[in-house]
Amino acid sequence: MFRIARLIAAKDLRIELRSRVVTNQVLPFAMIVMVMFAFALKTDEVVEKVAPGLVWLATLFSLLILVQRAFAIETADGATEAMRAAGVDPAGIFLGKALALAAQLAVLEILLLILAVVLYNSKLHAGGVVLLVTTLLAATIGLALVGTLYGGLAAGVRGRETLLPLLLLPVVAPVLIGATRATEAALGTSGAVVSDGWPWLGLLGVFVALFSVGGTLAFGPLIEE
Amino acid sequence: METVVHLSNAVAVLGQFPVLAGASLTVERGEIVLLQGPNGAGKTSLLRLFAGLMPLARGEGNVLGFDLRTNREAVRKRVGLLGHANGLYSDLTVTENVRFWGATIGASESEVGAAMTRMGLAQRLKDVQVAKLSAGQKRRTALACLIARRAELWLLDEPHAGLDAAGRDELDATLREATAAGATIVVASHELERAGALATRLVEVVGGQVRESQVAPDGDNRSQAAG
Amino acid sequence: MPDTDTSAMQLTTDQASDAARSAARSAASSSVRRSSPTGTPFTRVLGIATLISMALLVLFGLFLSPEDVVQGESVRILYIHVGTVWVAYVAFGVTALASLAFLWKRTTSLTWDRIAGASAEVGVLFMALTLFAGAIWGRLSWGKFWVWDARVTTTAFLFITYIGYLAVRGLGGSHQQRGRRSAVVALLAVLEIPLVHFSVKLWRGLHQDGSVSDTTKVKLHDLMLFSLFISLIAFTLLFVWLVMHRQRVLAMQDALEDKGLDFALEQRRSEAGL
Amino acid sequence: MSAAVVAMEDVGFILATYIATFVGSVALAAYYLRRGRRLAAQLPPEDKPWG
Repeated sequence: MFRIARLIAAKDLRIELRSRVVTNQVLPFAMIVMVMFAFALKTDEVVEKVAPGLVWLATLFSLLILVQRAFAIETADGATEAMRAAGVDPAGIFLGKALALAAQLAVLEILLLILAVVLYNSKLHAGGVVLLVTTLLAATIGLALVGTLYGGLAAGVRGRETLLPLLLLPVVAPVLIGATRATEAALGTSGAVVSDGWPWLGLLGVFVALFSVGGTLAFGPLIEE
Repeated sequence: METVVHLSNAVAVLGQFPVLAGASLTVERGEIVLLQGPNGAGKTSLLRLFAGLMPLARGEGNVLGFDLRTNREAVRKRVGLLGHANGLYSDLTVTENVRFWGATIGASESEVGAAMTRMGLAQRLKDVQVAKLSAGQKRRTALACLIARRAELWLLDEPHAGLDAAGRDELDATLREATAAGATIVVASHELERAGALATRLVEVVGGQVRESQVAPDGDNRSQAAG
Repeated sequence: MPDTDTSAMQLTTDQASDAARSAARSAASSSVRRSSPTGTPFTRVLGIATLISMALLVLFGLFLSPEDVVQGESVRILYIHVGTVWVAYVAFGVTALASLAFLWKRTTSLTWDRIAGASAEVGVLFMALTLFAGAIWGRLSWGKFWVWDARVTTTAFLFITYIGYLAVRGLGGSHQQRGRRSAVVALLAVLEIPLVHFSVKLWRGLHQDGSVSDTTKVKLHDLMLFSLFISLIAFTLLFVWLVMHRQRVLAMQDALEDKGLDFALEQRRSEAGL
Repeated sequence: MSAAVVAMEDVGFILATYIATFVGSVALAAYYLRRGRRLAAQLPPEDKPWG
């Protein structure tokens, strides 16, 4: 299972390094979303206050695109079917694709955070770095797991472009809430202190635990004919 | 002889349409069976059923000793299917693709190399991205992926499509070698001249059923010559 | 309530006339709109009980029960709200249990899958009614339709989640595939609910104290309690009636598709000319 | 604003809730019955084991 997962993650990342879809298309999309948020909110003070939430919202929108892309690779020339035909362990496929997705998301999030510092005047400070990195890690893994799970279900069915957001967005609500609050605490947005952030990581932890186990079990039945 | 595939009155459904409507067929080890018939007759579905990809709606089926009704997932590890799609990643090179598919069953580097040599991909084409290949070259790559998997039962759906004369010769030689090494092969093809010469048996598929099967005119001595 | 009365009349006639069902079938297209093929003596009794209890609910809820000291007349909305929200949550519980029964090898049957689907569908309707009644009640009690309360927000999330579940059911494929896929989605949804609820609660909790739980602490008059009780009974009966009929409709739909398969098989075989 | 006006507005909202609930339920019930009738016309009795 882990050998297959490593194999598939390496393959997905190599494809991304060749095609540069994330860096050339998804990243600019996320950036324009961040700029548009500022247009919608107008005043600097409001933008500064809600900056962490905007970063995570932009991440969620990008997640939808990344998941579509991750499974478009597989369905383009029948690789999903070929994997099933080759008896590749579905749990391995699930973990592998989630791992590759997590790596791409992590890069995206870091760049969005830097953008928040530039555009929204967010301030990083030393005391919050540990919390920030942990939050980033937990939220990224959680989003990647749940994105892969529902992406696999939606892949190859009619109307997948519309079905995926409908299934995925309600499910990631706890991540949006937890990651935003923890990020606020780490950045000290509106006077939040770092210790406020740690309880939220518990929430993210439960989410990751739930979907790593649930997803590993459920992915096979979801993609099987 | 050992029975590799046994199907009796198999019905398989795609959506609400019965692609297989009571097909019965038996294949012995070492045979090269050619499935022929018009478009939509059920050839592809028959291959997908053997590969354990489709559920069996009615009837009985057994592949390599596994019951298709209860245990079709177990069949897959020992069967190699080349479908209409090639299952290749267009951003990766030929070598990377063959290596990836070989690795899914734990093939060694030398086996991957041998498979590529067999299909004439080891020289000029090995570091070319699949997106830049012609249709025939993609088909060769897909065949190399299949060879690297060392399956016991080979299921080929129109393998000759898009291949040039040299590619066809390599394919035919590969298939004879595989049967000599103990593999069994089921081919669906429209190219009767080509595939008919290779096959030990012809099977006609019509209306989701197997109409009749007959020994190929000179099939017997061919398989013996290869063996 | 003239509006509900006429519709209720139609329901009664639908259920009451049991006679000549086969005749009705042969002439289904014409004027025969009386017998219900998805009905049985049990569901007819159930239907009548539902109608009676609904009438009682209107009687007690709108006329006999007193107005609340704090909330005034708006308390009457609670008799709808509590009943519908109860049914909605029960419905999703039934969906989860039926999905589990479908996935468990020893009890697996497409009937469980259909019960899960029927229950979710009815649950989605009741969730919509709950949100509507809740919004109006909120408007009357707090002056605004929506309050970001944890329970309210979780309910809205559930509503969307089960619309997604119904969409997954409609994806096509074989009945078995539909059952397996939707059962997995239903179980994932059930695991997700407490997490959503907990996170929303934490999210609100840091800013303000619970809003709904405070205002619902009204001193309940005996008649009000009785009305609430009737509400629970009435909506539970309605739920069972709806799910039973829906399950049977779905069973017929599946049977018809299987019949279609038999017919298609005949056709397919004749292609071969055997 | 007099108390009577407030009460009138309340009554409208309350009635709307009741009506919406009953209309919604009856619409769904009617849909199920109609659909059941349509399907039953195309099926023999043995496919309706509850009947």
